[in-house]
Amino acid sequence: MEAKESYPVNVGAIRSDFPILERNVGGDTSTPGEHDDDTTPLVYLDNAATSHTPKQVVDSIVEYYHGYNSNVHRGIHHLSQEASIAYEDAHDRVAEFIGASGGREEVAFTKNTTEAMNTVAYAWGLNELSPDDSVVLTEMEHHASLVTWQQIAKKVGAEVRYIRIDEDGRLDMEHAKELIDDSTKMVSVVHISNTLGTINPVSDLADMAHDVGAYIFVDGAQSAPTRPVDVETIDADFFAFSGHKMCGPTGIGALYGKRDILDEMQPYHYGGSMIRRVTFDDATWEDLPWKFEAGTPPIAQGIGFAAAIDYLDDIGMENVQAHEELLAEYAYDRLSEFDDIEIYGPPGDDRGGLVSFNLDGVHAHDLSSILNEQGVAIRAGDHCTQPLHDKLGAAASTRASFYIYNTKDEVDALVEGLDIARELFA
Amino acid sequence: MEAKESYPVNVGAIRSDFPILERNVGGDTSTPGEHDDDTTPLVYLDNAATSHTPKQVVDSIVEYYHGYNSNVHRGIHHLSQEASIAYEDAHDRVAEFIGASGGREEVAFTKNTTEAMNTVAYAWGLNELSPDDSVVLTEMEHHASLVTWQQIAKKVGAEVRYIRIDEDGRLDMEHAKELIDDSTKMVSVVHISNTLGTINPVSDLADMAHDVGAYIFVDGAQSAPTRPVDVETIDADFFAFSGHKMCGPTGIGALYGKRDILDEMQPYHYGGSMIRRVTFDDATWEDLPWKFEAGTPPIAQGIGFAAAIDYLDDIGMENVQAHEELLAEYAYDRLSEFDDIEIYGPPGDDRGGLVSFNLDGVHAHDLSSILNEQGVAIRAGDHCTQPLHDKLGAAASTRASFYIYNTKDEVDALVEGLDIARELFA
Amino acid sequence: MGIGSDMYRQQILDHYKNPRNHGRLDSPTFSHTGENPSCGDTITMDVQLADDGETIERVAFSGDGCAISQASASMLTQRLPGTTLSELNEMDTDDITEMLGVDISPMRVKCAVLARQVAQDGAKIHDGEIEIEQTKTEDDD
Amino acid sequence: MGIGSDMYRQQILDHYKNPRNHGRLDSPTFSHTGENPSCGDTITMDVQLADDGETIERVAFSGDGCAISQASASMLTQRLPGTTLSELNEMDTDDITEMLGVDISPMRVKCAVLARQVAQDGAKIHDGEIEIEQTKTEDDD
Ligand SMILES: Cc1ncc(COP(=O)(O)O)c(C=O)c1O
Ligand SMILES: Cc1ncc(COP(=O)(O)O)c(C=O)c1O
Repeated sequence: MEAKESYPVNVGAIRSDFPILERNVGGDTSTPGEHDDDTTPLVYLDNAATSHTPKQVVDSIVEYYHGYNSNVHRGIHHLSQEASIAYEDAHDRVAEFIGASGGREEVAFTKNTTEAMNTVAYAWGLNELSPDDSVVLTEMEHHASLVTWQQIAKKVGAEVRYIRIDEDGRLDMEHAKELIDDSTKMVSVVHISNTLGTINPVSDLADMAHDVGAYIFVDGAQSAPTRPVDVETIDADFFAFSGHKMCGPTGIGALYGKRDILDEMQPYHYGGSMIRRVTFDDATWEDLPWKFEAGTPPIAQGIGFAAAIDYLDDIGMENVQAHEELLAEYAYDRLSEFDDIEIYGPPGDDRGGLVSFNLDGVHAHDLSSILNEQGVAIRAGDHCTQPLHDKLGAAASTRASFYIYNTKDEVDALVEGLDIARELFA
Repeated sequence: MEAKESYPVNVGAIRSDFPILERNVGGDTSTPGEHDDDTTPLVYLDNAATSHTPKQVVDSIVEYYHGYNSNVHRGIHHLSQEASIAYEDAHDRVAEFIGASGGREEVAFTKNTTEAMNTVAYAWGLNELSPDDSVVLTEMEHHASLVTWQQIAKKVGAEVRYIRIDEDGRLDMEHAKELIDDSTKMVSVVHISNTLGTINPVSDLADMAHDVGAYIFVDGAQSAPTRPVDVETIDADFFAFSGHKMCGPTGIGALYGKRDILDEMQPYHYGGSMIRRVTFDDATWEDLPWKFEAGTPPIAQGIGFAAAIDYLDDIGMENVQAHEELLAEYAYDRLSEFDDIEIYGPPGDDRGGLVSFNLDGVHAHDLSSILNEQGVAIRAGDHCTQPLHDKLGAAASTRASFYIYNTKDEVDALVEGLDIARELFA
Repeated sequence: MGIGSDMYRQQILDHYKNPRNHGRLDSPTFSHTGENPSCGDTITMDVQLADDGETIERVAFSGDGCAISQASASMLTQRLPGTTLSELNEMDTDDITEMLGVDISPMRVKCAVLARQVAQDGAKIHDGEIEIEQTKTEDDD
Repeated sequence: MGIGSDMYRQQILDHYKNPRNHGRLDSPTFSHTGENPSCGDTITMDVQLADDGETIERVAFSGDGCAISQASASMLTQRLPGTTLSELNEMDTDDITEMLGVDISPMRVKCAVLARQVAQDGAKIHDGEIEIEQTKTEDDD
């Protein structure tokens, strides 16, 4: 699919960096990697679940394994020096990307956003929360945040409160003001909802949290990949995101924390690399961020993560954002043409690059299957926001989500696919 | 380096699968991946820290990213089907490799061995251990096990006991009998010591643990890569190992647990993929093993892990073991020729494929630097067994560790490098 | 590929739009409910046995969910009468695929087999073989 | 490459084998100890100031560890006398590399700078600028 129009990013050039976009789908799926019987061109609109990985990033991983693979930290030999430098520098690169002036000391690598959330919930929450405390979430939290704080709160007997959403899927900020009070020790909010596309006023929420002496954890899984983020402008105490949603490898994510907070926080996972001195009786901990990275870390993945950030920064995060906004608005407008479609979340000109909806009379899973048969890859389900779906009165929804390589033509392919579903289910 | 002799494995053919073994070292290390100024052939003897990664495994990762990259579970579209099948099948492949007849339900993927250990320590230990209980470790535990159980025991007030080692670095099994008693709820032992090379009688220890109703966790980080392992023959309740030490990618490891035990165990990390139903008030959990894999898992790494196991099984784990034993014995014998070398651990004909030692009058870090200048990559330090080193009376030691691509010539290169250190420090 | 769908052939859509034996039986020998958590599909199967206590006489279903799960339940209510409980228990995924007459993509197999699983579990509970409250479809069915 | 070592030149080995000013001072103006946990190197620096309270008069060191850390400490005890505390505080890693006269590989820089860091921290504690018990070398020194 060639980009015939002009976009904020050079879609044609970008697409040529992603070999997977050239493939066809539709054949037998039981032999991954064998595509001979696939004949339908792929239209990939499942980027909020995971983005694809450009050659540049894959090459950086190959270069690592075939060029300087080694365990890191403390190794004196040549390969270990090269791997250590690359892996440690990757932390600085990630810190720079989100505006963390403390550099690597403020960025611990995790497996994904979910692990970052659990790290803070266990290392801070389990130790610091008590029965009189409250944790404030939103009704649109991803399970990574919702279930984690819910369960940790259960363990310590703390209360969980949910900031309501209004009809447009925006946070009710009056309700937020009511909920965030002196009992509140943590406010954990999603920056951009992966279901509604809502962009939350995290900076205002940070002020509200700080006014009562609480921390704010901003779930950046959908924001860091899609727009410029500055954690210090937000004044986030914690911020987390995943490599695989932003051109990076699977198996890597980042936990940002303000240095003073991370410094005081207990470590979480125990093992090699995170200790300073160990005796049979006790142990002391390494400096930041290594205190939070026990065992052999995801070295190749950390290096690939930095390569992904280089790739995105070359395009420019402002341009990525503009492209996301353009496609979100276009998709929103096209889907709004039909009376039999219910779209969730705010209007097209004020949302992240995704649109969740339902087509009357067609279950989301059926719709996804039918679209799949047209080559259109979208997600159907609860998108890890079951309580939100309960509230929306939908067991599931269909979500199209966009990234730098998507085009309006692909949105059109989605809209045309809906017609086929309508005909079948008429 | 050509293999001139005959070995239990085809070293020449194997080496050609590992492009990194062709590289030189010795130049500036600050630009990883640029090797123009490197002129000294690499002799890589740091395999206990991490092994190298053959083309076949790297190719499987490239094939994933460029061919069928997608988020897994629940995705209905074609790419997600392919990725899900490959990722889930990888669990079965790992289960088969260690003789887990329960298949994927008994194998959860983790980031590494350390995370596997922490998962059990938090999910089981924190919930089940109480002040009257004891956890029995050995003096040769890796920090992954030693620090983890030590700190979890501190949190719950349980006692930690260490099985003594004898002069040869073997476990004192009489002492084990004394320590493992009715208070014991967990016995966590390293299968093969990464410092001493000792191969522990884990099956006997499993019997002792089971006799008092305790579980046994076998740390297989050094055994699974180097010999056939059957968790059911051992009768291990838990078993853990890392992909990166056995031709696999970084960022992936496996936690094996008997199905009944995993079934009863509480989940650990909360988030997507591990839940069944979530409301604002509570949540229920997915089936095994997904209950223990929260968030987007290390998909490419899991697939690469299975490819690494295919690679090793093609060679044959009996042959891998024979090769390890041959090189360990050869290295032990060669190093024993010198009076100024102290070797730690059991004799050469009864150990895993590694030898730790110290050269009189030369600090391990200096020795490692000097060997590095000859291209010989060995590890110097405490190898994540500080308390053991304290007991050995050595702040650090030098460790040479072997894998399928190593040769006797490379052991000779190490021994010759020692002469240079002797001359310098004479 | 007709109107663009392999999986949604006329027969499936017909059963989805006009489900057979939909509702509840007045006096079923046993009933059982199950869900497919990942899709949100739910199915309740009511089964009435003949006097021999072994031959299935009538089946009805109720529930909610995607076309595959509901059509599969509808077809099953037509297919089961006349068979015995032990024949029901022997039905596997292939039998369901055959009944549906289409290839079910791997991620939708759970939907397709839910009704069968519910019927089988209901029969096993009836026979006292297992004790569960609800059925859910498993991955490796 | 001489006898095969870039880093272990004669001067370094000489200082390691025959450390200068090794031991303790009788009445140091201040003493401080530090370690490099990853190597197990430890260094104690004793510093005696002139009457101006600013100029370093004598320095001695004791400790244990690798050749790089011990040689660096030995050289520093010769280098510091005559300089002022503020000059000491301005010394950076390049000054140490220059003093050692060899390129220090990245993973060994911690060893090389330990003695300087101990002396600097000792001076800062003496001046009441910081309060720490022990120095440890940091990665990003
Ligand atoms: C015996 C042993 N246990 C545990 C580990 C930890 O493995 P990882 O760093 O992959 O978590 C290692 C490797 O360093 C090891 O050798
Ligand atoms: C808003 C949000 N938070 C958290 C996550 C969890 O990310 P991961 O699965 O990479 O841990 C996701 C992605 O699924 C998300 O969209």
